[in-house]
Amino acid sequence: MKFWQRFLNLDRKWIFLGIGLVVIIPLLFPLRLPVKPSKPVIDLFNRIDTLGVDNGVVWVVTDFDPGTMPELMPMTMSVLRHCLTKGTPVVLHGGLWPAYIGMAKMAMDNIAVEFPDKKIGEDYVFLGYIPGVTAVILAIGIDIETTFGTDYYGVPYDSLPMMEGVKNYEDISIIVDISGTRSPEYWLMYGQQRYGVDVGIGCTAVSAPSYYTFLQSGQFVGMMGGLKGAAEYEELMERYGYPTGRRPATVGMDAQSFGHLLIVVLVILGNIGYFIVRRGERKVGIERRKE
Amino acid sequence: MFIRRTLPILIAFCIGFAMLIQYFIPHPYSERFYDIVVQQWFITIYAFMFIFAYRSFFSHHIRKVKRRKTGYIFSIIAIASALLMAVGGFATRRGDFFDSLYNYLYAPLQATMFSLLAFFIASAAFRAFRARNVQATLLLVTAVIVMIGRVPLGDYLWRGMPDLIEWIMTVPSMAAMRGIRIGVGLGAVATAMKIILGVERTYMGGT
Amino acid sequence: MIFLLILSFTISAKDTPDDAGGSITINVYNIPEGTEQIELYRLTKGDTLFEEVGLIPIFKGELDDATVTDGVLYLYKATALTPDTVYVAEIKEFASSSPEWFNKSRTSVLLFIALFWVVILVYIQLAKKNPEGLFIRKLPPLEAMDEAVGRATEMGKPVLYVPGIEYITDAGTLASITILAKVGRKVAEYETRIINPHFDPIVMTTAQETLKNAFSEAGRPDAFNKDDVFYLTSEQFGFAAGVDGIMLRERPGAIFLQGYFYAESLILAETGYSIGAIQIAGTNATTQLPFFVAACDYVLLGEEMFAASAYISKEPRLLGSIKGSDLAKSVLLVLIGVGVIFGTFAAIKNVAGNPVYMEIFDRILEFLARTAE
Amino acid sequence: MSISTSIWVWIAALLTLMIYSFLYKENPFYRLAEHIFMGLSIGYSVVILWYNYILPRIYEPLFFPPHQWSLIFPILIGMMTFGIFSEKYNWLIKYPLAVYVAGYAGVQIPLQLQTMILRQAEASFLTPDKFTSLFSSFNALLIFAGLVTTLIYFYFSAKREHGLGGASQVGIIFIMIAFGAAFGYTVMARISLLIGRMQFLLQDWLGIM
Repeated sequence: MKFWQRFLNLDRKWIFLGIGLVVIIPLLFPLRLPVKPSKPVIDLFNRIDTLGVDNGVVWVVTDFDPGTMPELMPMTMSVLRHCLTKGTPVVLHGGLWPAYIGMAKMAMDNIAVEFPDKKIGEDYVFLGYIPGVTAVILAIGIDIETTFGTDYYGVPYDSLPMMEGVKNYEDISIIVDISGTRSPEYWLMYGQQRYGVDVGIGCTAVSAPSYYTFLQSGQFVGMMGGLKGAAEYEELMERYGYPTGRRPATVGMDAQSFGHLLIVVLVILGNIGYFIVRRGERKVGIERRKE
Repeated sequence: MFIRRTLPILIAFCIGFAMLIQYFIPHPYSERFYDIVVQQWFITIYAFMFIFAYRSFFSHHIRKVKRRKTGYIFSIIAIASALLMAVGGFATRRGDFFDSLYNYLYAPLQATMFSLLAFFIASAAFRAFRARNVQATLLLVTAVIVMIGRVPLGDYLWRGMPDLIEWIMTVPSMAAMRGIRIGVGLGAVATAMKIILGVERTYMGGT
Repeated sequence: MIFLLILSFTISAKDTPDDAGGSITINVYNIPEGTEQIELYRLTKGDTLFEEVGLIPIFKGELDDATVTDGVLYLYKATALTPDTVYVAEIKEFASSSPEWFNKSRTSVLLFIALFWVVILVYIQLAKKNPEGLFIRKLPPLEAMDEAVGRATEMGKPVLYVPGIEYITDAGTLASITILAKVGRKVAEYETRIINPHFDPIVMTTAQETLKNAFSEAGRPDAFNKDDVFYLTSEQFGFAAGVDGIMLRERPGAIFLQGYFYAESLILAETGYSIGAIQIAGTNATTQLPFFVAACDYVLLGEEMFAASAYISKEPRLLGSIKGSDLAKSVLLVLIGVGVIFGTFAAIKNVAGNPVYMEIFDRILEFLARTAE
Repeated sequence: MSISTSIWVWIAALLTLMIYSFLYKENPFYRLAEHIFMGLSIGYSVVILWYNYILPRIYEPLFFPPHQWSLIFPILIGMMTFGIFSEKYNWLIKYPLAVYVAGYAGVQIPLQLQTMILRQAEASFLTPDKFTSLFSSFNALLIFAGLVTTLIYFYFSAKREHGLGGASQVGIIFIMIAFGAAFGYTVMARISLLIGRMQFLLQDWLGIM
């Protein structure tokens, strides 16, 4: 019991060190545990994969900020790569809130480097932030040109060859909302419900559990949840021969596995210690709280 | 007394009721009204509340510097960083320099701050998450299953793991989430109604 | 199949219902087999030429022409192109658009709101007449609050009350302020000290008022120290670090984490646990509840927070709304229950192929679907 | 891959390490990084507020034709916020709060009612298509039981006796399973963030990955 008591009072720096190590070591020496795609991710991948050139544009939205970037940026990049390689026209929309445009800009800069022969305005388009949140979603259903006016760089909408004939949701094949916020619910309420456009999402692991309701009801086409979801999408990209960049999500999966394992072990050990110590205290008649 | 107490409540009633009724009137007048209130009024007032927060920030740090409180040097740094970002943004009209500040200072700092939680969650798992009763036990057991099952390791240990997780998420977990949502939703609607009726006045200082 | 072939390709146009005007809904029926695209044309009254409007999606057979002007009369024509034939359909009478003053598709929502409202008002009146008459069940976390304050007093330690990091607009923050009043009264009674750090200046001023009143009600206005209610910072992690610091320095005997929390919930709950304080948490942030349940002694789960604030204050307005919510829940349960009965019924009858039951069932589903729209 | 030569990457890496130094203990480097972050976020929001709200929504409509003079109203109401700085006039803040809080309350009621309540209830009806197989029937019934008992758990105006008590006991089981799942997912998200930062340090900065 003494041992356990001391063990429970272990300085938390050791735990911090442990977490640091189980994350760093697998990153340096990967095991490459296989990633098995789950149904929501497969559904989303297939939906985008079966799109032709003239099925309408894919509309990718970056509703996240640096706080959730590690989970959501790999998803954004995968979907963009998927579309560009296939030749499906893709629009990147810099989010419904002002703070998220920086993330879209970052993704755009990466794309420019990775796909030097794809032309902005012809193969892909970058639309900036427009205030209004739900009003913007509604406005896209009426007329995209009057809603945005220009692209992020100030090029007038009618000078963007790719957007010729793209008027409203009729010309959008799917909205892919990559989000660290409640925005998927807004796209659902105002875009999907009202205009019938398909919506697929990428979200953080924190919000994934609450979106299963909408997946089950078929309101979302598919979903990538957290870094695992991003890794599953990368896995599918790889299987079908698409470029995957450095596969940041897949590379992180081993670290994710071992990180979880350590936390599970900590929960179990902590509870074993707790019960042993508590039983001991009961015997001696000490009340736990006044220790 | 009237302008201090009664009038704000009257205004709250009028605007709240109007915004509610607006939802049921599709006529352009009603839509125009909605546009003006949401796009002009709300956003303008919202902007002022921001200004209020800025003032709190600057006055807090300036006071520290003036009084030479311990660590006032950090307050100088905070003010300087704020000015750097703001000036950088305005001077370059959100150009490359502003982008770089965002990409290489702001973004890494925010992401790192959040990632500290990974360490704290581990420490909390060890020190504070206890199966102190049946409920907490159930929570911890489910959490352990999900933690192992949602990563490739789980799939590696047992092939049925991913399906089990999908089942937990789509059946028992979803059912309860739905119930909680309905409850919280009803609570929010009831609170909103009380605000409009002026029976809930806590937000005005309880008077 | 044969029937379909002899039915001819037709078109209809009507003012789009429940809208702000400026739109006419066009439907096409009996789309010929093999149709590749359907084009829609429009003739404005007084003009001579048809102008092209756009393509009608084949799978929907419906298009809202949102480019019309209210009050102007239009004639519509649609052409369905198959590889070998062009089918043409035209409407007989002119159509026009106009805005509506009431959205009929939302009637049931309006009814629901009106009923809910009336129920709450009625219950508030009932509660005013007889506050003891409305029963609200006991909530263990609430019972534990007095005990926690008492325990802190015994140990000669202060009480820490964290009101979350949302603004005053949040229902959870409002409930937290009411709970603060209760805790404040107990603290004043026991003559101990309450520390109350804040994230938002406006919530802070409200809390100051509330605590001042609570101390007066307990008959100890002099014991209230305004400096113990203070603004910390509006930066999430800065706030968490600041509160952590307070916990480690002041070693409170009881910690109340009541309000809306985000990711910092875990940091606060863990530090609180590590200093051995009794922790009573409550939040309407469902994503943070798991951490509180795992690390705190008592937790008010989501809606329980609202109920708790009603229970404490025994105020008619709060009691009334809890009763109202409960009644709404009962109604929903009945609705879902009816859905189940009919669903099961329909499932059985569907197999037997009884169209009458299916009809009833479809009607109900339709109504509910409309309600939810 | 080798160590980065970009000054920006070095700055980002050093700031990251400064934040992590907090794990050892509170120290001046952490406080430096923390205060830089606090300052930057204020500065960033000033820029964003200006370019996205004030410039297009307030400044331009007010000072350029066609002038929207009606904007003066909300500006005056907004300015009442400053009343809070004075002991005597702090009641002024009730006006902007009344407009903002009550206005939002009005907007929120129908939306909450539809998405959070009615639609969720509707999705829970047992329709024939949910009984296609033995397993799906079982699931449908389980979801139904979970929803009903959860709702009963949050029923406050009756004593927990007889059936109600039992039902809410079952309800709390479902609730705790949902919390457990959410807990697991949140752990996952936090670890992912750490992985992201480590990837940055090992890959973009040190180039050893």
